[in-house]
This record gives sequence, C-alpha cells and structure tokens, in this order.
Amino acid sequence: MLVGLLIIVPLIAALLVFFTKGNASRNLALGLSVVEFIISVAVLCQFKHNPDSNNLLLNCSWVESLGIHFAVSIDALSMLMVLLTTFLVPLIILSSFNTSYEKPNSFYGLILLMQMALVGVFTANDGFLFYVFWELALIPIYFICLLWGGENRGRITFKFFVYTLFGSLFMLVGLIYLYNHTGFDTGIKSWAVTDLYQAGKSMNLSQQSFVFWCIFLAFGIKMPIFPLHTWQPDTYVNAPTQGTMLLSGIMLKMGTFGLIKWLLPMAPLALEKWGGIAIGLSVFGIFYASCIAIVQKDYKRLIAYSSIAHVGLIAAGILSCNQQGIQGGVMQMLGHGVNVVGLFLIADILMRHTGTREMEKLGGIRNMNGNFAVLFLVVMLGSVALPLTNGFVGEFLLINGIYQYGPWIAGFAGLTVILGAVYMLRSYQAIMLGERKDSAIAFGSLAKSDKWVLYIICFVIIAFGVYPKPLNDLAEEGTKAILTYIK
Amino acid sequence: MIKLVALIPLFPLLGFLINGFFGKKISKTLSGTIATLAVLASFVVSLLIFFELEHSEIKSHIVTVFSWINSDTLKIPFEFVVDPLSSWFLLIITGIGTLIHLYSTGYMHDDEGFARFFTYLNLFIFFMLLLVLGNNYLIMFVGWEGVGLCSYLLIGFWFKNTAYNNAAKKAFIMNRVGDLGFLMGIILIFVTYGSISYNEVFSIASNGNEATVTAIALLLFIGAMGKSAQLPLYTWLPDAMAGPTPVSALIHAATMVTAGIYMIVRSNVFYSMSECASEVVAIVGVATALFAATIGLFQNDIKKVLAYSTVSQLGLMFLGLGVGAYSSSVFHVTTHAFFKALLFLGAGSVIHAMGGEQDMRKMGGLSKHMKITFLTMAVATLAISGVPGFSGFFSKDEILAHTYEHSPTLWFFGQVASMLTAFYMFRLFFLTFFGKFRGTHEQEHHLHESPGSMTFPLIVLGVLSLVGGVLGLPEFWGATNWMHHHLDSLIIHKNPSTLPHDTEWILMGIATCAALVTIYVAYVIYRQRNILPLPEGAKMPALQKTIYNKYYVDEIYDAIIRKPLDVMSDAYKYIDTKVIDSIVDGVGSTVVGISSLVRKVQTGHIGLYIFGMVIGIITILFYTFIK
Amino acid sequence: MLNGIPINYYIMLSAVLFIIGVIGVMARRNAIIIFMCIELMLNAVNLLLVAFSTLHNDASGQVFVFFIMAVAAAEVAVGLAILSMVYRNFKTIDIDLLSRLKN
Amino acid sequence: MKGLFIISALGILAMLAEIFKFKKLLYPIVLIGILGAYATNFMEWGGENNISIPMFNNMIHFNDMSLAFSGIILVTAFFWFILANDYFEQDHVTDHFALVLFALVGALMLTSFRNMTTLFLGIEILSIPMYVLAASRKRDLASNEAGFKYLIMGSFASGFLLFGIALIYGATGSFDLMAIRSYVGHANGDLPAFFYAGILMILVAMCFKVSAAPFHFWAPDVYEGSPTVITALMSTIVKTAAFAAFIQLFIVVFGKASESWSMILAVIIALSLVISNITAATQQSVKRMLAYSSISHAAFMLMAILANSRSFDSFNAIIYYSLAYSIGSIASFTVVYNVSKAKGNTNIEAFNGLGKRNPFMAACMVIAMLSLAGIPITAGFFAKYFVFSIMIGTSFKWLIILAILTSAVGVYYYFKVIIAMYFKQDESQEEVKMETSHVLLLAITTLFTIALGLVPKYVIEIFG
Amino acid sequence: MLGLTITQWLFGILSFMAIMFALMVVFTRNPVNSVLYLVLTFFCIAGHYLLLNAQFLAVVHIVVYAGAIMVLFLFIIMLMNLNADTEPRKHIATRAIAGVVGGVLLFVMVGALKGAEQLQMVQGGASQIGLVKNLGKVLFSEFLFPFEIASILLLAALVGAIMIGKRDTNINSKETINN
Repeated sequence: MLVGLLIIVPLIAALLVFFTKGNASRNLALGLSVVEFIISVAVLCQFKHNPDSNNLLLNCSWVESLGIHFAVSIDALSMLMVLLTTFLVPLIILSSFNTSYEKPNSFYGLILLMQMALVGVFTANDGFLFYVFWELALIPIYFICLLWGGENRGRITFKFFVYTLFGSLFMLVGLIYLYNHTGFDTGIKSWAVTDLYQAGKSMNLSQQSFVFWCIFLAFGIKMPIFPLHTWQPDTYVNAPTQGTMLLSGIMLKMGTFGLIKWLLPMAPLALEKWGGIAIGLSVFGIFYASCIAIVQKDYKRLIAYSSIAHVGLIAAGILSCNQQGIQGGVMQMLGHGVNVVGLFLIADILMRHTGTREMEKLGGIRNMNGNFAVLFLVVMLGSVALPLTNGFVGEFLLINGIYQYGPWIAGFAGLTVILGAVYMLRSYQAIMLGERKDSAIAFGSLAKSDKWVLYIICFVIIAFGVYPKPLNDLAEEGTKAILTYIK
Repeated sequence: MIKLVALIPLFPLLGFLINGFFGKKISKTLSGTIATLAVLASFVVSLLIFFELEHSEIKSHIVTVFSWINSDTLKIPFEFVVDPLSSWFLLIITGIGTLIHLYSTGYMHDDEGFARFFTYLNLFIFFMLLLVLGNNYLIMFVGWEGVGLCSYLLIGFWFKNTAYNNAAKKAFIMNRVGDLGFLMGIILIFVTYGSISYNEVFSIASNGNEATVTAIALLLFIGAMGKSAQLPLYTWLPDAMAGPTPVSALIHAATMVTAGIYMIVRSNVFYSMSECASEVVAIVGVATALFAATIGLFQNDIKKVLAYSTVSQLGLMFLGLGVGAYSSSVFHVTTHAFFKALLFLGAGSVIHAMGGEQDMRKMGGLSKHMKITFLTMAVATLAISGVPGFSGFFSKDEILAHTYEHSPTLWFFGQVASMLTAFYMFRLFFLTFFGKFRGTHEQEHHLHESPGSMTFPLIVLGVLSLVGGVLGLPEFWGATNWMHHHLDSLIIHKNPSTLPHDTEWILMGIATCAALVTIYVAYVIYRQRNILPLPEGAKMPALQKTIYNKYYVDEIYDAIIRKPLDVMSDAYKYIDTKVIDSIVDGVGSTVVGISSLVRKVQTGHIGLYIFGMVIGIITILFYTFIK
Repeated sequence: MLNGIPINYYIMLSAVLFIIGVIGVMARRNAIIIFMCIELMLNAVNLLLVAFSTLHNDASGQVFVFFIMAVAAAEVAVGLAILSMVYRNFKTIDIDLLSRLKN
Repeated sequence: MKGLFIISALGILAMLAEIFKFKKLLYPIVLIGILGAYATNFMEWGGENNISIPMFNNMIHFNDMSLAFSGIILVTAFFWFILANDYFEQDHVTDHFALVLFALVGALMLTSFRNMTTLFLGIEILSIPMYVLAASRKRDLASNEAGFKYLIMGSFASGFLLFGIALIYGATGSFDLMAIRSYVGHANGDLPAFFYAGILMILVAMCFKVSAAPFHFWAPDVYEGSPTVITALMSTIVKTAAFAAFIQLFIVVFGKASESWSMILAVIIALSLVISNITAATQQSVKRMLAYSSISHAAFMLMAILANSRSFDSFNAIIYYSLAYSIGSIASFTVVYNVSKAKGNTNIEAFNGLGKRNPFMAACMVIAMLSLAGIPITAGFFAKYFVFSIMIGTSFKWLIILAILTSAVGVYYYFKVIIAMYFKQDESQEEVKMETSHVLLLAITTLFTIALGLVPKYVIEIFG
Repeated sequence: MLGLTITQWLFGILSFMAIMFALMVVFTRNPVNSVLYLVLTFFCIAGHYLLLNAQFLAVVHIVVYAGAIMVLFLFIIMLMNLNADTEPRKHIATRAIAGVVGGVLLFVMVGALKGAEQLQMVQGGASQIGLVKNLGKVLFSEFLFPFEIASILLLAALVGAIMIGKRDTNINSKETINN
C-alpha cells in the first residue's frame, strides 16, 4: 500500500498546488515533496525490514481482457531510483526559490506531476503501465520547457518532444510484440514484466533483435546515446534550470533504468549479437561528448555535453551485462543524478549573480566568494569521480565491468577519467580562478536556499563517497536479481 | 597499538576539518599549531607502531576499518596494513611532514591564505597516509588521487596567478593519465586474481601467466610514471614549483613523488616475475635520470634546478627498482627525502631572505648573511653529490652496485647521471652562497637569517642527511644493512648479490672519484673563474640552447597532444551541429518540403480528383485481374 | 442466355455505357453535362440489374431499380438546386473555375 | 431500432414546427428526443438482440454491434447539437434541423442494414442532406463550392457503389447480406471473377465515403469549405456511420473473401497514412489540417478492419476508436468554432496566445490534440494501441512501422497548434468569449477523453 | 437472317444506338443537344428493358427519366442559357487523356467482368416478374421498409432543394463567412 502512496501523493500534491497562488504554491510544493521523501524513506525501512511485504506491491486489474494491470512494486533497483527521485525533487523545488516564475502554481504543479510519472516509471511492474508512465513523464517536462524556457524554446522543445516520442513509439511496438508472444505455454496473454521476460526468452534471435532495437531506440534517445543525442544540449540550455535538473538528474535515468529492467532480460540473445555495437556507440559517445565539452563556451552547455559522456559510460557498463557493470551503472546513476543537479544549480547561480554563463566573461569569483568556490569545487570533484566522492564507486565498477567485456573498449572508455578532468578543471579555472576579467561582474554572497541545496548536495557527495555501503548493497542485490533473470 | 593504526590518518583529517571549517575564525598561530600538532601526533603513533612491529614476530598486521565496496565476487574492505614497508613510509611522511609543517608556520606567516594552506597540507598528509596504509590497491588509488588533488590545490595555492593555475591543472591532468593506467592495472589484477588485497593477490600471484603479469606490471608502472614524474610524464614536476616552497619540499621532493617507488616495491612480486617489465622500469629510470640531469645543468631558477635533480634522483630510484634492488631504492627514498627536503627548505629560506627572488643570477655571497642555511645546505649538497660518508653516498652507491651486477651499460649511464648531479648541485651551491651579492640594494639590506621555526627543521634534516647512511651500510664492510633486513620479509629476491667484494670496492672508488672530480670542475668554473650563467635571451650554442629550453619537450607535447585534441574537438563540435544535428533537422525540413509539394496535388479541380479516383480504380482492377 | 442473348453481352453493354459516362465526367467542364453523365452511369447500372434480375428470374433486381430511380431523382433535384445556386454566385458552372478551395 | 423511428419522427416534427410555429421549442425537443433515442437504444442492448432476428424481411436488424455504433452516433449527435446551437439561429432553422436529423436517420441505417437496398438508401439518405448542409452558407462561395464538389464526387462514387452491388447481385442473385455471406462462405474460392470486381467496386465506394487515399481528394476541400459545425458533423457522425457499414460489409459479409481485398486495402491504408500526414504538416488552416488528420485516423480504423483476424477485436477496436475520435474532434471543433467566431478565420495564427486569452479553452484544446495525436493517458492513445495490438499479429507489420513514422509527423502538426497557443504572442490580449453551453460541452468532452483513457475497459470489453 | 433471331437483331441495333447516343452525349458541344442525345439513349435503354420483359420498368423509366429528370435538366440549361459558344471546353490533351483512361478502364473491366458465362438462366415462370402485379407484391412485402425509408429520402431531397433553391432575403449570413 505504501507504494501506492508513493504514486498518489505527488498527484494530489500537484492538484493542491495547482489551486494555490504565488509563494504559497512553492512553499506548499516544497512541503509536499518533503512529505513524499519521508514516505519513500518509510518505504526504505519497510523494504529493509521485510522485502516481500504486501506494503511494497500493488496489483489491481486495469484492462483485464488485455492482461493489463496497474501493477507497481518496490524491488532493490526501483527503491534506489525512487529514493533518487524523491530526494532530488525537493532540492529542485528549493533551488527555484530565488527565481520568480509567472504562474508558479502551474510550474510547481507540473514538477510534482512529473515526479508522479517518474515514480511510476521506476516502480511499474507491468509493461503497459511502464509505457504509460513513460509517456506521461514527457508531457509535464515538455510544458515546463515550453512555458518557462529560453528564447527559441518553441522549436527546440518541440524537437525534443517529437524525438523522444518517436523513440518511445518504437518501444511500444517492441513491447506489444513481446506481449504478443506471452502465454505461449498458458495461452493467457499478460503484460506482467516476468511474463514478458519469459516471452523474450522464448523468441529466436531475429525476433529478439527486432525487440532489442525497437526498445533500445527509445532508451538510446532518452539517455541519450551518441548519434541520437542532438536534441539534448539545446534542450538543456533552453529549459528553465529546474526543467534541466529534472531532465538530467532524473529523467535521463529513465533510459538507463529501462536498459536494466526492460531490455537486458528481454533479449539476451540479441544482446550477445548486437550488444557490441550498442556499447561501441556509447563508448564513442563518451570520447566524442567529452571532446566537444572541452571547447564549449557556455558553461551550461558544457555540463550538458559532460552529461552525455557520463551517460555513455553508464550505458556501456550496463550493456556489458555483468555484475560490476550493471551495479556500477546503478551507482553512477545515483551519483550523476546528484552531481549534475548541483552543477546546473551552480550554472544557474552564476547566471543569476553575474548575468552570464560565458566562461570568457567570468573569472576571479574565488576571491569574491570563497565559500561558493569550495562548494563548486566539491561538486566538480564529484563529477570527475575523484575517490571518496560518490562518483568514484560507480565509475570504478563501470570501467571494471566494461573491462570484462573488452579490455580495449574499457581503455577507451577510461579516457573519460582524463578528459573529464580536462574540461572540468578548465571550466573551473576559467570561472572561479585568476583575476576577474569583467570588472562589471560582482558576485555577492549566496542566497540561503542556494546555499542549503549546495550544502546538502556536497554532504551527499562526500558521505556516499566515503561510505557507499547502504546504497551499494541495494544496488548489488538488485543487480543480482536482474542477472538471475538474464541467466 | 597497531590496532589503533587508524589514528594515524585520523589526526591529520581532524586537523583538516578544524582548519577547513574554522580556519577563518581562529588565529594564524592557533591554526598553524593545530595542523603541526596533528601531524606530530600521528608521527608519535607511527613511531610507537614502528617499534611494536620491530619486536613482534608477525611482520604484517591487517586492520579492517569498515567494508567499503562489495560487488559479488569483488570485495573491497576499507582496511589498513601495518608491515615494515608501510610503517617505514609512515615514519618518513609524518616525520618530514611535521618538520615541514613547523617550517611553514614561519615561511607562510604573512600570507592571507595561511589557514587554507594548512588545511590543504593536512589533507595531503591524510591522503598520503591512506596511500601507504591501505591494504589493497583501491585504497592506494584513493590516496594516490587524493594526493594528486592536494598537489593541484597547493600548486595553484596562489590562485590569482594564471600561470600557477595552469601549472596546477597540468599536474592534475598528467597525473590522471598515469592514474588511468594504474586503474586499468587494478582492474586487470581483479580480473586475473579475483581480488585486489595485497595479501591475497601476492599469495597467488604465481597463478597469473607471464604475459598478464607483465601487463599488470607495466600498467602499474604507467601510474608510477605519472606520479613520480618519469619520462615521458615528468614535465609537470618542474612547473609544480609554482607552489609555495614547503609544498615543493614535502610533496614534490620528499613524499608524494616517491609514491611510485612505494607502489612498485609493494608489488615487487609482479616485477620479479616479469623480466621485461623490470627492464622497462630500469631503462625508463636511467633515461630519466640522465635526461633530467642534463637539463638541470643550465637552469637558473634555484627551485627549477632542485626540481630537475629530484626527477633525476627518482629516475635513479627506478633504475634500482628495475634491477631488483628494492630495498636500496627505499633506502635512497629515505636519504633523498632527507637531503632533498633540506635543499628545498634551504632554498626556501634563501628565497625568503631574498624577498621572493628565485633567480640564482641575482644571488651570491649569501653565506655571510645566513650561516645555518649555508651550513645545512652544504651538508645536503654533499649528500646528494654522493661524497663518501654522507647519506646519499651509501644509498646511491648501493643502487649503482646492483645496477652494475645487472648490466654494466646501465651502470655507466647511472654513474654519468650522478656525476652531472654533483656538478649542477655545486653550481647551485657556489652561485648562491659564494661570490659577491648580485641582487639589488634593498634586497641586500633585507638579507637576514630565517626565524627559528624555519632553521630548526633545517638543522634536524641536516643531521639526518649527514648520518642517514647508517640505515644501510654496505654488507661488504661487514656491517649489516639494516634497511635490507627490515624489508626482507616483503621482497622476493631473484638473485642475491653475488658481486665479488673487490668489484664492489672498485665501483665505490670510481663513484667517489667521479664525484670529487666533478665537484672540483664545478669549483674551478664557478668559484675560481666566477663564470656566471648567461642572462635571458643571450646567444648561446645550439646544444646548450636546446637543453636550456628543456629540449622543448613542453612545446612538443603541445604540438602532438594538446593541439590535435583541440582541433579534433572543434571538428567534433562542427560535426555535431552541422552534420548530425542537421541530419535530424533535415528530416523535419524534408517532410515539410515534401508536404508543400504534395499539397500542390490538391489543385482544387474536380476533374483532377476524378482522374485520381479512376486511376486508383484502374490500378486496383488491374492488380487483381490482369497483372 | 436471355431469350437468345448471352448475359455477357448485357454486362459488356452496360460496362461500355458506364465507362462512357465516366469518360464524360472526366472530359467535360460543364457541371450539368457531368451530372448528366453520372445519370448515364446510373442507367448503365439499371440495365445491368434488370438483365440480372431476368437471368435469376427474380423481381428484387427490378425493384432495386425503382429505388435507384428514386434516388437519382432526389439527387438531381438537390444537385440542380445547388448548381443553380452556384451559378447565381459564381455566374458559371464551369468546374475548372470552381477551385478556390485547394492545397 | 426504435431509435431510428424516433429520429425520423423528430425530422418530420422539425418540418411541422415551421408550420405550427413552435420553432423555439424545437431545440429542446430535439435534444430530449435524441436522449430518448439513446435511452431506447440502451434498453435494446444485450438480451435476445444478440442473435439476429430478421426485421422487415431482414432489411435491417439491430444486434449489439449496430446498437453500439448507433449509441456512439447518438451521443455524438447530442454533443453536436449542443455545439451547433447558434448555427440554428439563422433562417431556415427548421430545414436545418430536418436535414441534420434525416442525415442521422441515414447514419443509423448504416449501422443496422442487412440488405444492399438499405445500404444504398442509407448512404444516400446520409449523403444528400450532407450535400445540402455543406452548401448551406448560400452566400459564402467556399460553402457553395464545398457543397458542389461533395455533390458531384459523391454521386460519382455512388455510381461505382451501385455497379458493385449490381455485379454482386448478378453473381448471387440476392441483395440479402446473409445470403451473400453464405454464398461467399460455401463457394470457397471458386467465385466468378466479376463477383470480386463487385467487391472491389464497393470497396472503392466505401473508401470514398471514409475518405481514404486515393479517393480522399474531396475531403479537405469540402471540410474546409463547409460551415465549421457541419465539418464537425462530417468528421464525426458521417465517418462513424461509414465505418459501421464498412465493418459490416468487409468483416461480416466479405470477410471470407479477404484474400481478394486485404492487400489492396493495405496499400490504400499506407497511401492514406503517408499522404494525409505529410500534407497536413504544412496546413495554414486548422480546419483543413483537421480534415487531413481525419484521413489519417480513417487509415488507422481501416487497419483494424484489415486485421479482421481474432474474435471481436476489430469490432472493439473500431468502436473504441470511433468513439475516442468523435469525442476528440467534437472538442477540437468546439474550440476551432469559437476561435473562428472571435477571429473570423481558422488559421493557425488565430490561435496565437490563446493560452493567455482563454486558458480553459486552450487546456481543453491541448487535451484534444494529445488525444488525436495518441499520447497517454488520453482516449486516442488507447485507440491507437488497440489497433497496433491487433495488427502486430497479422502479416502487415510494415504498416505499423509506417503508422509510427507518420504519426510522428502527426505530432508535428497537432503540436503546432499547442505551440501557437502557448508560445506565440498575439497583439490583442482580450479574452476569447465562449458561451456557457460550449464551456460545459468542452468540459464534458475533455473529461470524457481522459476517462476513456483511464478506464477503457468499459468500452473495449463490450464484445466477448 | 445471318442466323440471328429477331431479338438478337434488336439487341444489336439497340445496343449500337445506345452507345452511339451516349458518345454523342459526351462529345457534342451544345448542352441542349447532349440532353436530347441522353434522352435518346434512355429510349434505347427502355427498349432493352422491353427485350428483357421488364415492361413496367420500361414505362416508368421513360416517365421518370425522359419525362421528369431530363426536362429538369433542360429547364436549368435554358435558365442559364448555355449553348455551344458559351460552353467551356477542356484542353484537347485533357480530353485525349480522358479518352485513353476510359479505354484502359474498359480494358480492365473486360478483364474483370469475366466468369458470367456459367450463370444459367433460372427457368420457369420466366418473363412474368416484370409485370406490375409481381413487382408490386415484392415491393410492398419484401421491400416495404426501403420503400418507406425512401420517402424520408425524398423528403430530405425536397427540403434540401427548397432550402437551397429559395433566395433568402436577409444578408446577415455574409459576415459569418466560414463559421
């Protein structure tokens, strides 16, 4: 039942917020999202205490005749993802306190709606439900970007929408195709994820390949993987900061999570045949995106490309389909989720304080606000995966996993260790160090809310870098579960 | 006590936290004291542990702190190992660390980033201790990257200066190149042996086949190259002199840069198994030694000279490792830590006195003004030049002896390198302390001996570099090589020293003569003839010019790595927007284009519509009945 | 054989008439003529139906023809009304001139 | 069946209203009448009507399928009358009422015919009033032209329909569908060639009625030219009725002979998908864009017929689809109608800044567009999903891929409207007025759209 | 003669005339003439009806088409006083294409309409169905419902024709263009 709450609460919250006005709505939104976080913690305790209690699954018929159920449940993986979501959303809302959006009620309402859909995606246990939530998540973010985005948002957000929708329609076909193969033994068709796994296993290579590419297309666009990524930088840059955070911090994880739960076990044969190509694309994407990040001028755009690089590594690790790879992927999802939110917040702070994100114009901020410099430094170190930050565990396991797939690929993927340092340090130096280039730019002390968000993020970065065990154990358990399905 | 080994890194960590959070609030003296005491405390603990270990039979104790990363078969606990090697390095790090902290309280006294400096310094000590204490490669890697971070922070300590920032960035990134190799090595170890804890891996090391072990050894060595500034990854170290001098002493001479040696000694099992890997190490080592030494000949910046000498000394150590003289290398690490730290601190005190001036051409005749510095520097210089009796002599000689045993050619080059060392060190010495003062007047007035907090460490280190040799007296003197026995339990001996004693005597004799001769030459040139180095931009012969410009290595790297990378990045950026994205947009615009064409078909003329229908019908009937 | 004439002949005959109607629709511009050609097509169908009904000796075919006639009449009534209205507004019933709605 | 008579009676009543002067009462009477018809329709549901009892010598009969379709038609009609309330405020009120109601009678006949005669009459009774209504703006040249084109092409198409019927009669010697069906069933395969020719002629005529390429040319022009409310009528009721007839003919009657027409139908679907979506992409007038979109939706429904494989899936799918589509387009046409009343045209620019000038209307339009584009959790999504899910079992998987590609294009033009409403600015900021009845209508239809998406089972599980 | 029965002769002649007149309908310029030709075509078709023993239908056909519908056409044509020189003509190419397309259509039709040979004439009570009595029986028993519904059709046509045909007085529908 608790899991039901997880989905219902944000929905109700969204409706409530929608009928408020002005600051009330943002405070209410913050409060309710915190409530949601508390609930998810409760779920965590329940899960720790008794993983297979009825509180953690909800399964009621939706369209019986088509075997569609409203089936959601909590397992180790979804637990982690839900925690990530419910932890980030309050921060994201808090981070918006220094920007005044018009029609705040709809803004925060949409964010909470988005949260509902995301939690749904991560907990769904029924293929059809998964797809519905998947699409549902797209609509609020589309409107967030369209209504509160940058100047030529119309074209860009639209491109983003069509691109992702296009992918997910193929996923729908792939899933329907699987669904059509369910019940080969019982004769009863069903959308339950385990039945889909069975159906996938029962297929021959060519059928599996069809399913594999259909579904991979959707995830590849969502993450995004190398040739399918071009919607992403423009969208990230044009979206309002909170939208960008949602996109990069959580929504991106839909794709990687999807890979783990909704692709690997469905098409093992196809994975053996085509996995190489997919991994190749992801790994090349790392190098490619890092290189582009190096020459970016706009800091936000730089982060966007760095995010492509990170997700490439994650995808490659997951597709290498071994314990370390997948587990590392999960850990890195969590780490990247937190870090990238921090980075985008920093970009936003820069924008708000100095009015520009152009790195040539900035510089010497460290002497104006050392405090900020330190926080920035910590977040940056987190995202270059320095040991004892949350980025490291994931990255180590990922490269480890990829190595088991192919040493040379791993070496190539490892370039992220170097290139990541290159563009991150370059940008940090350009923005914070040296003498200030433009005397007009002044940088006062941080606003309270920003400061707190950064404090929390930095704390998490260090804490889970030093002692990742709590998360890591869950990730290990979840990965083992998935691998048993695949084997 | 050994159970409490966790205290050792804990103290500096606390110091770091206190200074980090409250550094601005508390007074300079207080923060300086806290930092120094933190390191001193861990030094004390290390001493206790060291002696306890000496007296216990079990030579290796493992202390688990908490379980860190688990992934199925991959289990990485966060645990420390206390054995002769680590305990010895603990002493070096904490001991010299304490002295340099003390020194810094004086040196940095009127810098506004005082607290920040000690914060970083403590953090560095913490990571360095992790590096040597960790019981598996990943913890070593943690410390490895951690110290990299600290050196980044400390090199760029004066962050307003862009050149310094660039130096810091360069150091971090070059280290990262090495780190990648190291990381790959770790993973390969895991994949091969299913674990990365020293005790487990080494116990089953022989399972791995030759090729794999070689691969592991080389990958680890790449890491060592980065951290210990070997060819081709050495260029960051001279630039790293941008940091405050105590930093150069602590990080870039005494401790961090020797991490590479520590790592290889740690994993000597692999190297002793793989002939070819050891060859590579030896050759790279000697090459570096020579290369750096030659560059050192013409440098005018006092710290740059020391930096290059560090590089070449490290090269010498790697030579030792390559030929299997692990204990000798550790010995040299120790002695080098003493005299090189001393040299840097002395240079620091000189610079302090000169008000920041680092160019030797502006110095001279300082011996009268700063006695202690002068004397201690003299000791250190003699030590590094390998004058008999001084610590450097013994360690260097031991390495060279093993080298000769291994291959005379390498020995020859090693010998040449050490001669060059002696030469440029005395060049430095004479230019700095003798002759008449060549600086400005106000500098001359300002000249003074440094405060006690700075001279005390000098004295201590001076003593140490004087007597440090006793740690490893040559066996053939009938003395016992303490260092050798100390590390015995950890080291695989391929071939015990079989050199006849007279050969050893001869070698030692050659080394001694070589050193003395070179010193005399230096004396003649720089003392009697008072030849001064050429000023900036003066014409000089081609070879000298090349060497003076450090063989243009930086420029070459720029040309072959950085430029291409930037070009490629721009190319990718172009491709991204102009090709891939345009393809995506192109799809859209083609649809629109087609659309506006197809619209034309709908002309609005019924006649045409009817035609369309009829043709449709014809096609259908044709398809069904005629075809 | 319908009193000595193969049914095929009738089918062909009505097919030919039908197609002549179609050709008319395609070839003429005058809306009224087009309309007449459509009537021609309907009559071809009628003929065919009658032939079949005789063949099957079944009256329903001929009854159907009545309905077709009724519908035809209705269509013509409405159609001519619309045509006259169009003529009122456009001053022409040339179909090629009636193409304001397009693309 | 009573529904049919009630509606006819209403039609005649409407004409009497002219004479006996109760025009004012007419509107409520009609609404009530439609509700009544729906009620009777509902009462006849289930029970012995499942097994078809011949009625009027098996000219028509109402089983659950026809009842379902009539239900959809009546509901849509009810909504349509609310939408069209002020359309009836100019002259010829009663005539318009009568014509619409007669057209409704034709539509109902198409859901329930069991004989070629009733099929033919149904189609004509539906079409002839539509010709008139399309042309009913007598001074508006566009309307004139629309009516004129519709008339010429419509009667041309019915010529082919008749030819087909004649041929089939010639082969089978009967107009009775069940007779023809058993004839097709028994004579397995060895049917005379001209019988197939007959089937194909009818196929052509029906494709014309549902405006599938290449017989779709009339649709955009007529939709654009006709008065907006009439366009709404065409794209909802007429289409639903045509599909009722289509499914009756090609699944129930000619289903056994499907190998002769399925491939052709597949090609027709493909053409419609491509042409309609591509052409719609660059339309300026939202009305015309909706016309093209209706073509692509027709293609989707045809897919369900093409799939005619498993038990009742095709029926379910088409019923659900036509319901979802009718509701959706009623909603969108309500918005288009009000916008064009405010702005004087239906160009996309007319929608600029609607998000500010009437948020409610804009929101409803968004839902409608999402539904037409087939995005969860709206009804349109389930409609498309069901079609896919029955298509994936057939040998026409390539059609699904094509459908996806084209519906991505579809999203493009639906979202052009949304972008215009929320992103583009408009010089005039004054609110766009909308009368209460329309507000209610929009609210109901929007809720309906969402509800259908949330709990589709009540519709999708009507049959087995 | 030539071994053909009289009916066969009649069929041949009638068919020939019907087709000829039909062609004339399409190809004469003057609308009035084509109306008249169409009437003649109808007469031929009526003749065919007689050959097929559909006497009553033949009569009705003459009355409805030649009598009513064509008169209506003629009336409208007069009303718009169309004649040969006002008659617009399609481009010659278009007409040629139309002819070709028609030819092709005929070709495929011939291909399509095979297979009627094996249909055998149902014997017994032949030629009686065309009589008023029988038709009436069928029409009012079996086809009662269509017959009734046809009335609605006619009604609708009536209303529609009136509504369209009648000039309305008020001009207010002008400004509500396109709604």
